[in-house]
Amino acid sequence: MPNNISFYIFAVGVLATATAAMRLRNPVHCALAAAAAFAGLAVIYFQLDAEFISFAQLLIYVGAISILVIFAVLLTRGSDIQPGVELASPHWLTGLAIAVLVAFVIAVPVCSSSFGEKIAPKMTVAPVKLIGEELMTRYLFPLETMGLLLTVALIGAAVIALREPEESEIRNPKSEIRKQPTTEELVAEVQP
Amino acid sequence: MTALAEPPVMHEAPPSGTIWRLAEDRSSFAGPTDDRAGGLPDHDLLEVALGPHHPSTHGVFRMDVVLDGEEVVRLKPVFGYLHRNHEKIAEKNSYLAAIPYTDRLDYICSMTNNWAYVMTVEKLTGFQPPERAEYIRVIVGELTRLFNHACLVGFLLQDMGALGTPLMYAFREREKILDLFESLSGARMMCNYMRFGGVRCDLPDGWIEEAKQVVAEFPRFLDEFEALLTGNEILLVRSQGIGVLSKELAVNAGVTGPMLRASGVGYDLRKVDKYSIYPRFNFRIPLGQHGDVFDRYMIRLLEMRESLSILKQALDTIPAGPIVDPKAKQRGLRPKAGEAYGRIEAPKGELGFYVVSDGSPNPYRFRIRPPSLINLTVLEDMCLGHTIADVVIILGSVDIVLGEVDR
Amino acid sequence: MTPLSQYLFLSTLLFAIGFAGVVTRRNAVIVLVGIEFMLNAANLNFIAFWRYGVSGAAPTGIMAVMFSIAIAAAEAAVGLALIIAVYRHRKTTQLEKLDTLKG
Amino acid sequence: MNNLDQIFVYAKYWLLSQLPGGVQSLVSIVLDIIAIIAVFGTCFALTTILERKGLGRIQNRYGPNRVGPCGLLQPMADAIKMLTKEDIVPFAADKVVHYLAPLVLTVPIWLAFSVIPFGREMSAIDLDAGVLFFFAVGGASELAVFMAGWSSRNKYSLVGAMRAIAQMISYEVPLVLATIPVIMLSGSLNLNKIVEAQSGYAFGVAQWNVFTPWGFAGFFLFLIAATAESNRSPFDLPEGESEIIAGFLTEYSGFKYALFFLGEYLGLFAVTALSVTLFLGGWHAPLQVLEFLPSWFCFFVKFAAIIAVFIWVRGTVPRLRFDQLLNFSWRFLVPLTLVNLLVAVVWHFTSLGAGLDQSLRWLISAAMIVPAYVYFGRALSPNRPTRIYQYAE
Amino acid sequence: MLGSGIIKGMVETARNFFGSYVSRERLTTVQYPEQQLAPHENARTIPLLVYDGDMEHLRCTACGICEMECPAQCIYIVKDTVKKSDYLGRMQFQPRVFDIDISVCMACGICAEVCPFDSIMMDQVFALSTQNRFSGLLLHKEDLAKANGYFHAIHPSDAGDIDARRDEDKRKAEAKAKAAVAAKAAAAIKSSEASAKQVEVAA
Amino acid sequence: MQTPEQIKSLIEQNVPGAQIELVPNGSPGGPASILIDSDHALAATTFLRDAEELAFDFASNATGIDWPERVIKEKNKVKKMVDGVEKEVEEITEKKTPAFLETVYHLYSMSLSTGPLVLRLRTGDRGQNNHLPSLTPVWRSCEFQEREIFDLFGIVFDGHPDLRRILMWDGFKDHPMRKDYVEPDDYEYEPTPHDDVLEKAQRHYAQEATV
Amino acid sequence: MTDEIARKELEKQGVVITSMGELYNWGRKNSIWPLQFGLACCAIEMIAASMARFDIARFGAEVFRPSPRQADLMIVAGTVTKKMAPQVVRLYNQMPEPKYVIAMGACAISGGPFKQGYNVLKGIDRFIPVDIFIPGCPPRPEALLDALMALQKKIEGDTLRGANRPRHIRPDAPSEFPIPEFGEHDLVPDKNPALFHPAAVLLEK
Repeated sequence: MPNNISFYIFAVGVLATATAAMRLRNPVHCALAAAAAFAGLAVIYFQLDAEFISFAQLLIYVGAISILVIFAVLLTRGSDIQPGVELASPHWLTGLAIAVLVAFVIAVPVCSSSFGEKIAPKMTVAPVKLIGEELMTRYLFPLETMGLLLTVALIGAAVIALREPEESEIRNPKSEIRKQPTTEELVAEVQP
Repeated sequence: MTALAEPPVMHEAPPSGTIWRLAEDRSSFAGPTDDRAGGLPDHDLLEVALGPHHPSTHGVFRMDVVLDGEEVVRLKPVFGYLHRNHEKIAEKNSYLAAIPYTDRLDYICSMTNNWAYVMTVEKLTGFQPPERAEYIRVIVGELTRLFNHACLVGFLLQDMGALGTPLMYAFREREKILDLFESLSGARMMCNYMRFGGVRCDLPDGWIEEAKQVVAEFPRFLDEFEALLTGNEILLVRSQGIGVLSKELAVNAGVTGPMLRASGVGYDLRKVDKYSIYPRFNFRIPLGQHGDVFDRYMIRLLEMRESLSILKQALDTIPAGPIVDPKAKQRGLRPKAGEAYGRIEAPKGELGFYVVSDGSPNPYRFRIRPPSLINLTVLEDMCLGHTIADVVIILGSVDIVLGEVDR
Repeated sequence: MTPLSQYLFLSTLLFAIGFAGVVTRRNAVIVLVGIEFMLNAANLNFIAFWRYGVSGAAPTGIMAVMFSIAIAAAEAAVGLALIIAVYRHRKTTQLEKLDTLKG
Repeated sequence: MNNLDQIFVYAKYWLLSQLPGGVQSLVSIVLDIIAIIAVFGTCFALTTILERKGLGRIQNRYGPNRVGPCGLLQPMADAIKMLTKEDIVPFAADKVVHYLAPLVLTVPIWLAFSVIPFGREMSAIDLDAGVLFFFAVGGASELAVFMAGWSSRNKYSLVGAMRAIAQMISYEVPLVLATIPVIMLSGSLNLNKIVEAQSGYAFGVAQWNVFTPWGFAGFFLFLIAATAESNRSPFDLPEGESEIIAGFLTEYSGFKYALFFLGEYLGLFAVTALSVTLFLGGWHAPLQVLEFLPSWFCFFVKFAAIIAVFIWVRGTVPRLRFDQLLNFSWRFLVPLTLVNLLVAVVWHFTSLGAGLDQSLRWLISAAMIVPAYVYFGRALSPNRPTRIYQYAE
Repeated sequence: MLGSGIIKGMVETARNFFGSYVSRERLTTVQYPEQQLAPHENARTIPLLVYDGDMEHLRCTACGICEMECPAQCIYIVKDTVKKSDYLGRMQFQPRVFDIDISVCMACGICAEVCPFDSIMMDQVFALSTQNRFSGLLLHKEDLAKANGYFHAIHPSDAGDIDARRDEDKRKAEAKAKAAVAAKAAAAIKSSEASAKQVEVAA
Repeated sequence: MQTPEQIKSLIEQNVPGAQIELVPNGSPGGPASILIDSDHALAATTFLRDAEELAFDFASNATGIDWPERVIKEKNKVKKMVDGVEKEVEEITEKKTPAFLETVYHLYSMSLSTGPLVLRLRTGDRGQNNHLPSLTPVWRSCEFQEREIFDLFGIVFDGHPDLRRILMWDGFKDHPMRKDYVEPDDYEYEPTPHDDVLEKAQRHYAQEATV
Repeated sequence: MTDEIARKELEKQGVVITSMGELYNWGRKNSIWPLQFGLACCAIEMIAASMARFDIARFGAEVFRPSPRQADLMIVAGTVTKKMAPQVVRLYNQMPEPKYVIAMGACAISGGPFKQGYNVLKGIDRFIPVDIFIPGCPPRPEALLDALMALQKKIEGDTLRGANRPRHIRPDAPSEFPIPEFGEHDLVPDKNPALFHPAAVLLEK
């Protein structure tokens, strides 16, 4: 089944790039791999007939968040790629063990459930219009809240990231222009 | 973008008595501090070397720029990539042999270079060029000024990223003038036309008529040029208020030519030194008020119109007669020991030659005072606080030719 | 057609990868990326359950994911701004060095 | 007439009918892809040569005219040379990323063409969220530009890439905002439906969006934003030759450079095609009397006209400075597109049985958009008095 | 109003675009290999050596003035060992070697200006590109020598003036020679007469 | 404009201790130049710039001249008693001038439209004693020109804000505009063998043969 | 022979290509993108050649690339000083193969009139291989067009196999050349002896 095969291809791709994003040394590579993982997820959403979400995922995760991450990496450059610096945190082994445990804990119920046989029903409604209608009716309040949240977040981010004025540190070279000696001063210099 | 609707209005003012007046505060002459031992903010500085191969440095010129973000905090010009030892070569060769080398100084305006040099040697020897030769010199000199300014505006727009259209139009007109030069002197660029006490050959038949036609058609080109450029909002916003040069600093730093006049100092050697036969012609000196890139651009456009007026007068009144002083000697010239400094108003500023003779057939000391180099003294002062994109157009507005800067 | 469980496994693994990244990496920016992976794993669950749910029902899963994406965007913006602000002060993004609340 | 109009559609179905049913859907996709690549590949080749020739004419010269008839084989020669040129990867460069960048740029751009209706019944996929899809795949180009600039390990490249990203992000906002009125008033994100909504003729003239006040303003705002989005002059700062050599392309040579070149032109084509679809009625003929023309012909005429305008602008204007570029987006384009949104709303509600005269609707809309234009235009550069030049005698 | 300046500029470029299809003034290209501009009579590129008649009658006398005055020092002359008679009948040296290194020559024309024998003149060829740095750019006497007819073709008025002057010189010289011959003859007659007289006296 | 003599006396009045010499100029109508001792140069030039009646605000040209040690032979016709008869005899006197480097400044006034005033400064010799005061603090226009003089002539300007080589590269050792500068031997000796080049070539190839 | 003529005729229409090698040569020769790089006086004439009167664009060569990575042709237009020479060599090294060099003007060929100068490199062929030399000071723009056509002819004549195949497809031939360094008096080395073979010296007089 082509759908099935392509799902596995993309699933493996997503997992591989996500692992790369978590394991690579250079943070820029991590960010790029993460972008690839997000794009792969978008394809999987598309296969699930959620095309609107798929495009939104591309637009926001690949087009915006990845770029933000890259900018953040570049703005904080130099702190992580020196060869001497340890990549992982000191307790990485414990962390990894917990992660495996978590995966195991979630995977067990999935295996034991009957989801394996569940087959998707045939889609009948084109969802984009539906989404719009739902947003404007049932989800109007959350939508407004989300708008507010985004606005606040944007302003907040801008305020946090604004460079604090460091007047005391910056010496403006323009204000440091040497004074031109006057005739008297020069004469005095020459004739002590 | 600007809300400026109509192109700048030109307006005549009555001639003022003084050329300029020194302000009381003289603190701005000294350059920006050269503080390698600190003094610059230490965060996020980016050092960029623009050149020597860079599309906008007009040849082989380098600027070591230190950027704070996009803002220039230090700029050191580096010269010498076209240092061709003009002075040394001229000191080894005869006086006559130096003339073709002067062509290659400011290789856009060979005629005015010739002129400055032969004028200096005339001062040294006392040769007196005849009237017709003086007229021819004025005509070719002003033609040179025309296409130099046109090309400069073209290059400036190229630096602003205009894909060469203005430059193409400028070169279209330049070709017409070069045709005139070629039929007169035999070469397009390196004319080697002037001689001590005159010029090398007389005008060919019909040359005056051709020149008159070129001069008559030129204003139409200028109008088109202005329609294309002067009102363009992008040009205005890119050039106004950029690279401001104050009067005081300009004078103290020896800036000359259109750049000085854009800063508001009406110092034009054609009026001040009254050399050659310029006092006979009626022309004006346009002055800027702001001293920024836009003023330098406008001053050049306005100067072209004045040059056209000189050309019209000169072409109408050129007398017949000899073209070279009969006393003058070209080959084997051995001036008496002495020295002379001659200077003319070249299109780029004051071009001076300083020749010291010790009585031998070659100059003992041969010095070129290049306007381009000395105008660059204030480059850093003009660029500080602007961005790299501005640096490029500020440099473009200075009008340098590396052959002259490095010699 | 792919069974639902495959999506859930994918989601589980993605979550675990993200989690592992969060707990093992030292660079704050990468930790943030790990958090985004965990969010995405949840989103995938929402979409999958919606898709395999009752046909023609209200698109609740899609709605949840939409809001989740929006919140992720806000989170990324604020989080990264914070990291940059901290970096300005401390010249590092190493998390274990950022253990005091003093600026 | 109808035959000519649908000739490509019929040809495709005839071809499919010759094949066994199992592979038909696959072959259909492949055919669509081949068609898009062939058409826009040719467009790319033609545009490069016609641009060079057109710029030549603007500049009083011929332009390339010696390779093949009238110089039309010039792009082929360029392609052969580019393909066979040595591919230099700088020693310090990040090899993998350097290699991937041109692919990441070029591949998604092709996807964008799949939702554009090039003629009646002629769009590769009829996506419900077509406009969203278009912008979503466009997002990858930012990433590609960053990858190119960063992996080259060259100051100019990095500066160029950063400029490009900042520019693309800033101009995506007005680009999308200029699209929104169209989506609002057509009630769909589906590009086919948007074209559908612009069908019909009033007094023999088509009812395109551009013939409404919000559409007219929106069209120009969209075009300006599109110019910037595709890095064309006067917004070609990322490659500003006079400042930063060739921007993020500085270290690219040979085939990879050609791919970037291709990607840039494809991006230009994509936004142009979108602008035709959104504002110029897609494949509809401009006048009722011209309806006999094949729909794809109408589409490509409009397409070519807009490309010509891009070339014309490129031959005329200098480049903006970077801060001016961002200011222009945030202080001029974004507010104006928001005002335009308002105009569209007013236009929409005045038509709903308010019984207003058509000219009055125009007047109201103009009264909103023109003062805003003048106000924001002035606010961009205050205090610029007319200059006066004096003469010293 | 914002944008008016740009639109004005665009009108200007559009005028040039459409003008290029109708007006020669707006399409100034000369398509080089097929079309060529008529060279100006004064135009100069590299030097040439003029000969009258055949190669044996180079006007050059190997005097070395051009070699000395050449600012770039690109001329190299070696005198021949035998003298030949020139157009005035005077015995002159000719150059055995006359090389010009056009990879150095700067086409200033000073050599032509200082040549007292109207021998070295300026050519108008410019398509001199070569793949060979040394042998391709060192022009020998054979490459430089051009017939007077060629010189007439490129610099008609100069050549005319020079020829007229040379003809005049030649005529004068011939007249002088004739007069000299006549005088000699007369003197010879006189002297023979005188000697005859002496003889007579002696006799 | 004041004559050089007047200017000389004006400086002497206003800058106590300044020693000024007038250097004549042999060219027709050329102005004489004034030679200032380097100790008082800065004060004198500042005075020249700031004095109301002089106002030399514009230093157009600054350059150096190299004067190596020279023997000037002067032929004088001297009346002498030779063998009791007064005869005019040509006598050759040899005058040795010591070596020095010189800088020349051409000053103009933009506000008064006067000029030029030619100003000279001389170093003690061409070796160690090659220091001169920099006039860049007085006129910015000297900045690059003095760097150039430093580069090509080797005059060290005290008080110059940024005295580095300007035309030649930093590791360069010579001062090429000096009269005794020897150029690097890098001709290929072909195909312009002029006499001096020929000679040089023969030496060069002889040398190469031995190596 | 008639074959040849017929092919020439067809080539005028710009279509007929008989082998891959010829296609390769045809593509290379018709798409020569110069490096945007001017040194001195000749650069002005080079610019003039790209301007309306002469229009180098007709040959498809108006695409002056500012970055050496995208350029095919380096027009060394003007005097190469010793201070500039390392840069020129570096730029040449940065260009991808196949790359060509035109030495435009006397100065670039041999130092020209400035040959006597102490800071002037006596010919760029001391450090990089030059394909075409254009004498003149400066050469007319037509001369540059002529040289471009000569270069095209040279490319056309390239065979891809055999002993005289062009440098860029010979594995033993270098594509990068050592960059000279600044010495105390001169460049070190002052020429690349592997590259520069002056003709036999003319020592008589």
